[in-house]
Amino acid sequence: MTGLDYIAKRVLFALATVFAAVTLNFILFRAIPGDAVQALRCQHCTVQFKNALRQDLGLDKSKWEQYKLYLQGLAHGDLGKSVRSQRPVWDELWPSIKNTIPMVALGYLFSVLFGTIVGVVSAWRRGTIVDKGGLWTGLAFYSMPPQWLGLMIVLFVAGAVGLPTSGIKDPTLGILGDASTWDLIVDRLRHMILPALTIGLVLYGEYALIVRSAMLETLGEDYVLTARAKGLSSWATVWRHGFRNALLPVVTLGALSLGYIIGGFITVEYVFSYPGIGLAIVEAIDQRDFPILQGAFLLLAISVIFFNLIADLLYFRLDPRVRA
Amino acid sequence: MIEAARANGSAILEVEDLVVHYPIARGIVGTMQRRPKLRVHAVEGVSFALRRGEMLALVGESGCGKTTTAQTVLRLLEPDAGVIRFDGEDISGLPPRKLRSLRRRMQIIYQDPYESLDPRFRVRATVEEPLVIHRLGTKEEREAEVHRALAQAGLDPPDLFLDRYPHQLSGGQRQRVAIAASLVLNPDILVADEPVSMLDVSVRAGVLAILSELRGKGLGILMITHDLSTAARFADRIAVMYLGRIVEEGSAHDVVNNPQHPYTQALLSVVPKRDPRERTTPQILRGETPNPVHIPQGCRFHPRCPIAIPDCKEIDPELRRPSAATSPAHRAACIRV
Amino acid sequence: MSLLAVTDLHVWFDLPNGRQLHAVRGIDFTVDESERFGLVGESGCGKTTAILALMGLLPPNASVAGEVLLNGENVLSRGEESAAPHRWREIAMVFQGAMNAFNPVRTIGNQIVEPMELHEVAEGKEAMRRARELLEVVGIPGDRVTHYPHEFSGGMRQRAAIAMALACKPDVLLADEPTTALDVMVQAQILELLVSLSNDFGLAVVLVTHDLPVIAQVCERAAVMYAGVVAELGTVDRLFHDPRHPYTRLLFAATPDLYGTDDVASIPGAPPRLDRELTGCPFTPRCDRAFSPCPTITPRLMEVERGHVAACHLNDSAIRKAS
Amino acid sequence: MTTAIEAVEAAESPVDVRPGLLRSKVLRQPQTIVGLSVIGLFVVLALLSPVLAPNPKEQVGPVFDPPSSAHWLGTDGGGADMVKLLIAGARVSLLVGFCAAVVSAFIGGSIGLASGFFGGKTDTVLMRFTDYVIVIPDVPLMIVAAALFGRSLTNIILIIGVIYWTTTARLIRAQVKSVRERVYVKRARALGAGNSRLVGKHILPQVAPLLIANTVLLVAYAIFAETFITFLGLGDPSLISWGRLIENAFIDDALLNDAWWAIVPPGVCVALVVLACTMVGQSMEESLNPRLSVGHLSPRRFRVRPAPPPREP
Repeated sequence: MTGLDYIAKRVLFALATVFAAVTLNFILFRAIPGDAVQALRCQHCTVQFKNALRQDLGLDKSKWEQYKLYLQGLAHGDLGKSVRSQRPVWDELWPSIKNTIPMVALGYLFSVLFGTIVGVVSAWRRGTIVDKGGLWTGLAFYSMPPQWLGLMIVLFVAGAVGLPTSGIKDPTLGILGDASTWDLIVDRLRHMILPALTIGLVLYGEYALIVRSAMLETLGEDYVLTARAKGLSSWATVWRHGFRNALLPVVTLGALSLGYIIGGFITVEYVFSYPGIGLAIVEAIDQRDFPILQGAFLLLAISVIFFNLIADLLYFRLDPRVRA
Repeated sequence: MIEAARANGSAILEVEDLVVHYPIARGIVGTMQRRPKLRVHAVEGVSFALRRGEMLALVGESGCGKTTTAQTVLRLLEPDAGVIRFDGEDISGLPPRKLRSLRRRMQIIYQDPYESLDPRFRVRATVEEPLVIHRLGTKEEREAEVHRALAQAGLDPPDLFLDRYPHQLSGGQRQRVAIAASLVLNPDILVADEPVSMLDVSVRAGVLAILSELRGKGLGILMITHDLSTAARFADRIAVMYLGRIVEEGSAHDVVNNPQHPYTQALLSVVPKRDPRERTTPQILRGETPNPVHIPQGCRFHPRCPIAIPDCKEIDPELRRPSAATSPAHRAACIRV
Repeated sequence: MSLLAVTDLHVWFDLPNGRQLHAVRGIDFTVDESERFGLVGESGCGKTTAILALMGLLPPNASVAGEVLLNGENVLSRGEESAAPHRWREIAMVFQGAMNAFNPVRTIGNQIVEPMELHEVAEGKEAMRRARELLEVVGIPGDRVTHYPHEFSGGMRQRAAIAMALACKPDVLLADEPTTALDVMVQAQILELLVSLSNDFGLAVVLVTHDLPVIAQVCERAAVMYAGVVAELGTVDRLFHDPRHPYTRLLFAATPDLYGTDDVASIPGAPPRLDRELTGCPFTPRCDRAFSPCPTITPRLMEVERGHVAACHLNDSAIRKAS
Repeated sequence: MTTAIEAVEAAESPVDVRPGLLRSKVLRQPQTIVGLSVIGLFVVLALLSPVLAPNPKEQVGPVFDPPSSAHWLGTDGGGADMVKLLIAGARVSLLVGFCAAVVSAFIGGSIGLASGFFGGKTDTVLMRFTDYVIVIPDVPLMIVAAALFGRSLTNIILIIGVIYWTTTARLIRAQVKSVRERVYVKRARALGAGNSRLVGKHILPQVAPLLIANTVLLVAYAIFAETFITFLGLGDPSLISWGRLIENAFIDDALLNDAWWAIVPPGVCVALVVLACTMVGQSMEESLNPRLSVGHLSPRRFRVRPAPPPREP
């Protein structure tokens, strides 16, 4: 087998998984008692309206027909229509996605940076105070429910640092006079920091633990002894022979934990009323707007599959053994 | 050879033209490009016979197919072609259900004494297990059999060992327990796959002596080993394998003292001697054994052979009696001898 | 003065249960320039621990005592601090199981160059050129510096490990079971290489193995270790033809020889546990010639002839007479 | 060819489980003992909750009353005693945690065992399936499933249990595969031992400790997942769990009332139990899989000591 095989196999696998996610999505939403329309909660939802909606959504057709329609729609990028607002799901979700991406990216960056540093140093100084500190803070943040950590930050941190705890934009901004672009950016950032910090801290715990244990495992390998025998200082050994090898499991496990991360940001966005995709999911649950929920879940699933594919390809870059 | 063995009626195991291949996965890209299917030619036409009360050593370097041969003979791997005759009956196509009763009579001990015993089983349970699986004897009878087998394997007195766990035993003792567990069913043949290579030098001889003693009692032993000194010292006959074929076979004395095939000669020359005064110049073959996927045309040894002639690239030699052999049972697969 | 002189070397390990394992219990030997010295014994006799101690490559639960003089300097005087500067420049090592001696994600060349740059022997292109040369010296085409370890066979990896050990032109090469996992033909190639290195470059080689015939064929002198001490030390010729410790004699007798006709017999019993103090000669329970002083009096290494020492009461006429 | 996931697993080199291993290695570690005590304490509280907190939702004082001698942790947004609520919450949270973990361990264990033991096509199919499920984000799937299938305790347990089995399946498969290749299993197979004997006598006993360790870790995940689901208003409305207490505090605007006592304790309880389970599970896994125990690099160094005096005969 060649390296090309590896790539081909991973891409095929990703495509197959997308298909599996799509199908699962369809089955889940058709398996509920009643149908998507019945559970709808809104003021103008009369029986006539609901029946019209059923016809409109194709719910009166057979399941198989519906599946084909669903696949056809998806193939054209059509995620369906929100039953509440009657707007396409994609149009409903796109603004939320735009809000979520920078916030999660900020939190992710924070966690990867600090998690890696703490994990590496912790493993290097194994058994010392530094290690114990890293290990226990990691474990502590890892053990806290993200929504609760968010509440703790609102309760104890937000006031002290004077950052907003809700929404994405200061409602007073622009009322007293035109806000400059700079003001808008700063305001956006200020709203982003606390939710990003919450996500960052939860993930920090997870990454610090993963990196530490991957590093420890690597430092037990024979080539580390060889490196020491060659006269490398202990830091040089860690850097040149520990770090890159330890990255291999970190990349994989990091991608696999994405499902959990997403669960985290749904609740965190809810706590901070941050209008991202998580909040959209919460609102869709509340209003029983299943097409939105379905669309959001599919988008999340595809993004996780995508990042797993990225991790696999990164692995290919990092480990010459799969390139053989 | 096989005819001779059958004539005196004592061959317990006969193997004829055994072939075992493993397929290699081509991968997605390879399949799409319609690359040829590749196979590992692990065993390519091996024939030998093992008599009762005889120890035959299959000798060769790693990858030569000796372990595959042994496992296939016991039907732990499926042969692609060839005949395996056990006590006169062809077992190469026997369905698994019918094999079960035969398995009692063919036992195997493995190389690694640290992996060969269930760490949660006491010695008694390990040795008794074959009897339990085959539902033989009452509890008392089984206990007596366990005692007998342990004593036979040199764990004397057995009572000292019965209740121990493997981690309370030394490597040599573990290997003896493994031998006892295979003796308890009174097998006709025993395959010993590198039985001492993981043991300390000082205890190896003891384990080999046990095998030697068992052979004296009529057991046929097929020993797989890479160690020619051990084979020379303990086996009755030696068969040397190279890339899935037997290239030379004969009595241990003939093969060691009058080697005919150039591969055997090279192999013998690189075995370090115990006596520092016997410093011979080893005849070192360059390179490593080619991988068994692409086997050279003609004689499979010719690319590394010091005496190869152009004909060697064409002719795939058969095992036959070399002109310099002193015994009719000594055969080598080389057109130059 | 010898190139490498080991005097009264001890190594202990603290065990989790609070006990101490006295793995190396006072050994002495010297190695000269371009000499091939063997350290032979069964598993657990302390031979690997002893040579790791020569480089100061011991785990944190270890403690050492004694003197290791390398070119006249005591390597162990201040632990890691005094040991580290000597590593690879003066004393390099080939590890058991070359499979794992290389980092799988770096090229072979990169790993050979690494110590050169570290010890400022060579740098950049010059270092890579030297790496190619070294590979050629051990019989690997130089252009394979860009390959990764998994692209090498077991034998080639062991050769590459030797090339890596030669990177900084060391005086002493320690080889710990360098051929154990290899086939006889490849073993012969590696041993031939070690011999030619010591002959051609004046390299001193310390070969650690459990395989007596290998020592007999490759080394000039050897020490037979048992239970953390040297039982006998001398030229391999004397060790084989005139062993003065029963263990040496029995160990040779337990090793089958291709053309030997004598009985091959195992040594009954097992080596003692080293996590408790030993009294008397540690080999007593397995010895076929033990007599009254053996269980109580620890034998010291005595010179039985020039350059040949053994730790056995049989050689001590005073003790033999007394009992 | 290895995929990234398999390469991570390949690092596992399982150790032989021999008699007394758990007792001698696992139970000696202080972190296991602390973790087990914490879990034990909460289990006892949960079991005694009908006695200690028979009617937890009963209003006993003003809304968001701060801690006092009568109510150690004050009252919540409904004026109920926080201590009683926490004790009652322990019951549901632990129930969900343990039951869902058992469901997961059972599914994952069975799939892993079948996959590892039979190998071949069975293995390929089961692992392909597992890989699909691994990559689909688990928490959102649970949320969606909970939103669709309703809010009973059983449903939540099943949803968590049915989704969280994948890592267990992979772990158990790897272990079973390696045990299956052990010589003693091969020999028993060569002797003609049936599958039930091979699994029951040789393989399961080797795999069971790892499965138990993994189940303990799963308890932590499941308790966590319950708080997510409940926080989004998808829990059983009639039951009190720690996740629900966090939700209630949030909905009832404990933040605006500065009622930290209504928010902090349930999260601390969750964190404590999750931490305890993680500690116990990890220390068990580590002693069964001691690849972290040898380090060639340590901030501590070997020591040099004076030579012992030569012992004169």
